[in-house]
Amino acid sequence: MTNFDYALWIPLLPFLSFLILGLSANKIKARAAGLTGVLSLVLATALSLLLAWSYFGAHGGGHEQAYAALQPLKWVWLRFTDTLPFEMGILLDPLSVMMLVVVTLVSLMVHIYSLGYMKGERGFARYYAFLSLFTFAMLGLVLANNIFQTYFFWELVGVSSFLLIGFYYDRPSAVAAAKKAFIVTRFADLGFLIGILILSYYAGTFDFAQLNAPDGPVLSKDWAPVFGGHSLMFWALLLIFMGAAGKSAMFPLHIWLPDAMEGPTPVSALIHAATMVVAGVYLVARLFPVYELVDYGAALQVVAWVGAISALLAAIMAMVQMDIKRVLAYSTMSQIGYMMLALGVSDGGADALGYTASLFHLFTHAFFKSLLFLGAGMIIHALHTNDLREMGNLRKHLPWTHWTFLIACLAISGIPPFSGFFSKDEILAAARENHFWIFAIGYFVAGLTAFYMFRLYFTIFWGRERQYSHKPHEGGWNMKLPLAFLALITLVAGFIPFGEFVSADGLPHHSALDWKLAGSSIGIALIGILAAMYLYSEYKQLPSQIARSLGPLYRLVERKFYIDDIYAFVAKRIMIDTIGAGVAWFDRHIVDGTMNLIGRTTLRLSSAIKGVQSGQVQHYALAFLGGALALAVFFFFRS
Amino acid sequence: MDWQKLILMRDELSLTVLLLLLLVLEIAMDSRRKHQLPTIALALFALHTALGFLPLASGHLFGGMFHTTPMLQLMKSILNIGLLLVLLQAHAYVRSEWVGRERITEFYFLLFSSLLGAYFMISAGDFLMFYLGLELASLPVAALAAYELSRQRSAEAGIKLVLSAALASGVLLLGISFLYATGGSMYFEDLQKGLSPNVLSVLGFLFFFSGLSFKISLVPFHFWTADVYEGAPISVTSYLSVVSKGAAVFVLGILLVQLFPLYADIWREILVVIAILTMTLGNLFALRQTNMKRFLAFSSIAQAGFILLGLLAGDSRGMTAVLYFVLIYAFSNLAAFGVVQAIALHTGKETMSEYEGLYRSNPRLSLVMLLAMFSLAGVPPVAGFFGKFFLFMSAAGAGYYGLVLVAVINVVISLYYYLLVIRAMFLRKSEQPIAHFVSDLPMRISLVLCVAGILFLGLYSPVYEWVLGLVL
Amino acid sequence: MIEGVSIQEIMAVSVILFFIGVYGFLTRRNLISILISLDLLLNAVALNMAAINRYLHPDNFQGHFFAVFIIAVAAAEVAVAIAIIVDLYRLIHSVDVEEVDKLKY
Amino acid sequence: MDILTSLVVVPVLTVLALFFVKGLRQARAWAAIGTGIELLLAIWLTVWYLQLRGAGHTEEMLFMRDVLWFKSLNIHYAIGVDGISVALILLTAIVLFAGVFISWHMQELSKEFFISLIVLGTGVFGFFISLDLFTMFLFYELAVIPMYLLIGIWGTGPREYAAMKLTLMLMAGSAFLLVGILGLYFNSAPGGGQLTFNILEIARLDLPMNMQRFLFPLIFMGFGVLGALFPFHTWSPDGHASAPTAVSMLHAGVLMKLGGYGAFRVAMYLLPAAAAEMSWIFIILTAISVLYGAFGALRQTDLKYINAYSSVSHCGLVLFAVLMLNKTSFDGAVLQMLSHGLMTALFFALIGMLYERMHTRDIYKMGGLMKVLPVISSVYVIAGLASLGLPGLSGFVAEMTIFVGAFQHEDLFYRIAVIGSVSAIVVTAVYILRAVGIMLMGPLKNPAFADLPKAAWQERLGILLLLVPIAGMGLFPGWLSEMIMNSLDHIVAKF
Amino acid sequence: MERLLFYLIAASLIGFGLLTVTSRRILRAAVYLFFVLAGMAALYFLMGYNFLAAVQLVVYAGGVVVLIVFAILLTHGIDHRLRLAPAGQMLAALALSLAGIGVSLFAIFSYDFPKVLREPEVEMSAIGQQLLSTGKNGYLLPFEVISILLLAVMVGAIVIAKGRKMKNS
Repeated sequence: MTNFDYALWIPLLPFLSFLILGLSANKIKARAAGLTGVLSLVLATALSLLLAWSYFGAHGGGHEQAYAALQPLKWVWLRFTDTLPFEMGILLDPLSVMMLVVVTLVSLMVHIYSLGYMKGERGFARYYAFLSLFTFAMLGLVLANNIFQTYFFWELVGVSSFLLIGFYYDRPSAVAAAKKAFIVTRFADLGFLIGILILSYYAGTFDFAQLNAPDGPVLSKDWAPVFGGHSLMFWALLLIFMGAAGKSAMFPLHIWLPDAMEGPTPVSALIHAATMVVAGVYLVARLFPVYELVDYGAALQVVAWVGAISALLAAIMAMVQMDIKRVLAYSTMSQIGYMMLALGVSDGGADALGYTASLFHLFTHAFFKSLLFLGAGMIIHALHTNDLREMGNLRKHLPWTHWTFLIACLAISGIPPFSGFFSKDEILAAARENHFWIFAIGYFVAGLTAFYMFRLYFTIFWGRERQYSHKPHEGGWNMKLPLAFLALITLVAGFIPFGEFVSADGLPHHSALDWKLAGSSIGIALIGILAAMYLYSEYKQLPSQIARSLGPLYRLVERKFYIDDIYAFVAKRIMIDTIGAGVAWFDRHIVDGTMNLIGRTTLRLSSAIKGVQSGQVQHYALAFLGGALALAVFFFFRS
Repeated sequence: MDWQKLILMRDELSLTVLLLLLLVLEIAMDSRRKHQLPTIALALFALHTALGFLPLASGHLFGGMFHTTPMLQLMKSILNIGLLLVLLQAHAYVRSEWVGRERITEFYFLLFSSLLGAYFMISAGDFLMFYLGLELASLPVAALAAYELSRQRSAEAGIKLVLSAALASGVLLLGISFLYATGGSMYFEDLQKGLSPNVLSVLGFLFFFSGLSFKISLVPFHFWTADVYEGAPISVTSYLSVVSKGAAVFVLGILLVQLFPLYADIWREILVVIAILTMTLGNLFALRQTNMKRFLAFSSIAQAGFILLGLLAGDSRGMTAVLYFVLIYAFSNLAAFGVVQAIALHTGKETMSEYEGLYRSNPRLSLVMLLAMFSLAGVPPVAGFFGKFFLFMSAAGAGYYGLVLVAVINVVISLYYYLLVIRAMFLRKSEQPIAHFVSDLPMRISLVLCVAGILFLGLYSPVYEWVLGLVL
Repeated sequence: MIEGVSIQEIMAVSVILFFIGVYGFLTRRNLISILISLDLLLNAVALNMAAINRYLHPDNFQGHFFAVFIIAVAAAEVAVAIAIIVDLYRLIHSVDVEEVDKLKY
Repeated sequence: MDILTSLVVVPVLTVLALFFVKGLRQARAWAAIGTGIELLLAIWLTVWYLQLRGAGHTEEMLFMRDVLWFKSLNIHYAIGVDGISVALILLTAIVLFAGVFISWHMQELSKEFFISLIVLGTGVFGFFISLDLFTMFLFYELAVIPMYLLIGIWGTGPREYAAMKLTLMLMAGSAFLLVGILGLYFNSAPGGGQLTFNILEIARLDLPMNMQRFLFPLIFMGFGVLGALFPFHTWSPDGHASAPTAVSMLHAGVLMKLGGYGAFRVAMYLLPAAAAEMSWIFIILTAISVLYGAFGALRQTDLKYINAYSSVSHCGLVLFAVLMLNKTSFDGAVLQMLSHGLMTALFFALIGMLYERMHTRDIYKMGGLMKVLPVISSVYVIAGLASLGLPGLSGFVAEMTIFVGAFQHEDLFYRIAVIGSVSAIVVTAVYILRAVGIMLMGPLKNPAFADLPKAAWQERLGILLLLVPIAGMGLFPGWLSEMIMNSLDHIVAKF
Repeated sequence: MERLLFYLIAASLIGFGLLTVTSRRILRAAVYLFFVLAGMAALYFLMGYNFLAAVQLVVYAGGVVVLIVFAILLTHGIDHRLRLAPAGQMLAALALSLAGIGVSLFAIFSYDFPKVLREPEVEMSAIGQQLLSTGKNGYLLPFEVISILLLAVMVGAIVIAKGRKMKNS
């Protein structure tokens, strides 16, 4: 058995980097700061690759036995009760190891890329500090061996996301976006927390291993329905999924994600494309046995539908966006919807194809989506704008970007042999087996994806040449290198026999492509691409004409289905302006008013009775005798 | 009669000697040296006070008309301390134009004879002695209240006091006559055996109680208090609020337990009602006062209401609480009056708003006032807290939790107006603050004594144990 | 003891006198007439004391002496009161009780 | 002299020393020395305490000392500490010491200021070490009274009004308390024998139920007023808003803890049966406090009001946890007291610094301060994050312990109440971020604030004193929680 | 016979009492007071308390009334007519007095007084002896105390008077 204790250093290295950068408080030189960040990540990446190598390699090839879930480290961090301690620990299983690789790799790329992208920015050290903090938190989240630890890092991830979105804190839109991101996810986390409370109360443990164990406290019992025809466990899982949906920007908790694009683009690549936003998927996958078995997978149904709807809505919204990053953001949402959908359609069967497919997609998506974002970053870096309408015919100016971007677009559209094709195809296969309508949505979305991605691609790199204030040029090696690296992965990742490593039951599975399905999905992708090509490869009036002819429908989409407005209404009008102001008013006027009234009444009373002391000695005598006689009368009548 | 037993009357005799000595001095002394008289009187009285602390046996004299016990002795000592402080504070006042050189002796003479009256009232073994003590205690004070001849307010205070007091003693006497009719004796010892609750004796008791309540300023028998306190010279007001009231409280406590044990159900009920009325109305009246003397008058009314809580239980612990409280109250209240007097004497200012910014010009005086207010309000760690706490404790011990709650809420109300004084002195700043001044030595001594009392009487528990030991 | 007259009757007389005095105290507008009412009132009590002694407890003279002392004290009271009243008159040239209200509220 | 008594004596001596010094420089030097010694004592006490516990001392209280005070009434000066009091003493010492540095430039009546501040501290220390209800009550009021002067003299805004309101309401609370304490005393010897105020002795009794029913609400409400129990919390916003910085720190940070501690140590511990029976009423009230405070903070524009309402919410959570009657939630309550104490003190310190520089506390008049005052602003953000329960900072530890613990209650009603109060974390996030967003972020709103003085050394020191424990508690809560937990067995055993 | 006399005296007492408190000429009020006091002295005589009657006449009729008359003359014109109190105050006072009378009479008449059988004669010598005795029912101490009281009151009254003269001169 290999000793995996060094796994602790994987999250710890970025944390150290964060401490160094954070405590030096911007006094550190930019170059040193960047170096610290990158170096820590290089080490962490190396460690995690080593770990993955030895973990997966331990079994050798061709084995038929499950990967062991290891807990090399575990200590009680805070003892809630003797039976319910809050532990910190490391859980190594295929899922976490895979995530470890994804997170460190993408993070490393982003760290390197940022050296160029963020060069000369104010708060460069702060940026790297936050980036390190995020990486630490994400790694901690991935390695968590119990649900409370997950929650711990879940929140940390959220806050580092907040800090990074709000990195340009003097930009009001960035501040608003950061706030929105934090508050929406916080709201979702409320569900998560309550879910944890319910789950742990009935299960008596936080530990994933125990929760997922077939003979554990959750799965060995039949939970009687108590509410709405479902058991409490179901509701707990649903609440936990609420947290997952919030982090993963699932409908209807997705509204923060497009706005989060206010953060620096590398941040979007890392957090809002590759890693943090898939934490929800990761969480559901973590608790997959529970989701699968409690109430016969009823919660999983919800997951599937939420994923499907999110995928569809996001894809639709992505078609009309004019901000390059927003298109990518919606695309992210859509793809995560895919992943959720895939998890949701994993039926209780032995091979649970959807589970593997989902995580495979997570894996591939992380790379090509961060590639897309970094490419977008390159463009923004060159043009200083996000607006598609100010772009065009950039393929000559930005060749590296162009080619890598194209690779990524093809990958996401599901064109073989790029990685996205394989994972997406598995998802569709899984969905088809399970639920027709979900499959149909997935299939349709595949076409939409191809369409809007290539809309993006053609608009940027083809189309009309614009008046650029200065000639666009690409960044240095530190920006190009990550692009190249990610593109490389995108090219080859599809051929990884993912099912060999990651599967619902831990056993290796071999998945074969179903060429019938693959063919049709390639077909719809091609249709999408061609449509986009027709509309956008050269400048035409047609797209706007179509938009105009769709009228209200178009507006509906453009206004993001008015979901943001509903939220704004609830948050601003109801929470702050009605309840908040109401409570404030109530407190000032009723509660405080009552106290003041008591005080003032006493004083008034005092003023009112002062006159009794009239200065007339006879009045005093009257009172005196009256008092004496009153006493007498009182006792006469009483006895 | 065994004349050697007259030693039991040590304090009365000593004070009488003092009185006579004053008369002799008045006659014998050169009028140019009259200004030394206050010092002499003070020294003599200090001697007398010290004498009072010497142990003395219990016993009775004159066929039971006079009796003394260590507890009564202690009560007299407490009154002595009160008067001693008053004298210290009056030292500068009596030599001011308000009194005039040729009336100094009389001032002391009247104060001492009033104290003598209080002694007899406390030590009385029958109604006659009690009545005479009462009158001896109050009539000279009426003259003292009117002492500032050129001020209408002073005369007004005097006439109000004398008329009200006479009416009160009339009612009290009517009550005594009814009690006498049913109980068959004026001697407490015999009367107690003869008394049992019936229509006439209850009426007598109620009249008697009302008359005595007048002296303690219990609501609704309190109306004279504020006017008299305001109009009288401050020394006299101090005397009234501490010594007169203290004596009356003591007597009430003694008589309720010794003479009216069979009426306990009745007087408990009355005390509850009157205590609530007194505390509450005293407080309500005090809330909006601006004149410091008048303000302190109402405050002392409210304090009297609190004292009643100690009488309720009717046991030694309650009596101890009362004695202890009065002792503390004497120090606290006289500290307040001392400051008021010092300021009035130097600046003629008596209004609360004129005290604004006092701390910045006269920090020490303000600190004394602060302590006094805190002690009166019953805030730890000063003595007033302990005094009140033990009063409440004794009432709670007798089961009067509701009353205690009312009382403590009243403490909070009272805190409001005590804080008003502190607010004026500490929080506010003034355009024309009272200029810095230094009081005369006796005043400063008295204030130091008061502060020492306020600070240590509570914390130093042997005092309480000592009082308890004497009461038992 | 007065032949044929019960104690109740005498006490009734003195009580009535007492409250006549009270009435006077409460209604007269002049400090001196208030003082007169007070004397009425105190003497009524003295009468009561003496009568009770004579009728109910004739073994000794407690009530009788009490009455004597009440009379003496009442006289003293009058002396002090008159001194103050005269002083007040000198200050405000009035003995009207309504004028004596500078101290109030 | 034993170490606990010196905790009270050192401040008293400091006060005495302060009476004789002149000028700001001397005064603050002496205050710093006195409170510094106090802090060292508190640390020493903590270490020593842990050593003793480690060495197997399992008594309920350590460092016990009992001096008969009023013999005939059986009033003792009885002191002793367990893990809970040790933790709170440490908190008090930290906040007090930091408070001195935050008030470094107290120009007006500086000597008097430090005297009052330290008198307040004396009361708090005395309260936490008391095992005798009488002394406890004495110290309780001693801690409250200086507030009047502190707010009244050195406060801002409607200071006289606020000071008066605060003092009167707190004193009114102690009125109920007093009656409750007397009730305990007179029922402390059911079989005859000597009445006592001693907490440990009363705890051994099984008081009759009807008496408990009568006393519990009195005592709980009495302490609840100081613990900002709805609807008796209204002294808090005005009081905090008007108080000078160090006073707000000490008051919200420490003094309000007296309420929670007292409610726990006296009401719950001594009257367990009534507590169990009547807790639902107060659960409702405290749950309202939690949500109400949070919602109340949403719309405030004055920083201090935001923080005051936030304190209502957080302190409500303390009482809420106390009522949940199990070990974990008790532990959480104490942790929350510590956590809230530290971070609210930090908040007020920062607000004070901001106010000193800008002479406004209106968040709408600020904006973009992050650029101008990076240290203060960053720390403000951290404090805010601690307040909304970010993991790695103290708030998370405390809140999670409370939620998990409270949720262990068997009764469904209580668990639903927990869910209700958990919801406050969202609202907390909203008001914290709102303030941060408006005040610190965005472009600089007022050009006059472009070059405000940076944080001075004493300010940084004050901040650091509070920030380090916040982070320390957030990262390594284990030992603290264990220390508290170990002291809870006796109390939990009563339920 | 005595009974008739008593009723006569009682009636005059009450009558003159009423006149005392209602007469609008103050000097007359003083005179009516004198009549009341004299009536009381008569009752004392009837009861056999001659000493008391004598004291009453000497101290009161002789001293106090004269003092009052002097005071009246000092402060009023001879034919000064008093104003009436406000009606409300009169009414209240009347009600209060009647209530007081009612309550007291109720108590007196509902109380069952014991019948005293033995009725010793009042001996002047016994009174004298008791006045100076120190034992039970001895009145030496009160006698001494009242002398101090009178002394104090005299001092008080004089001091006020003396001061006034000083100021005037």
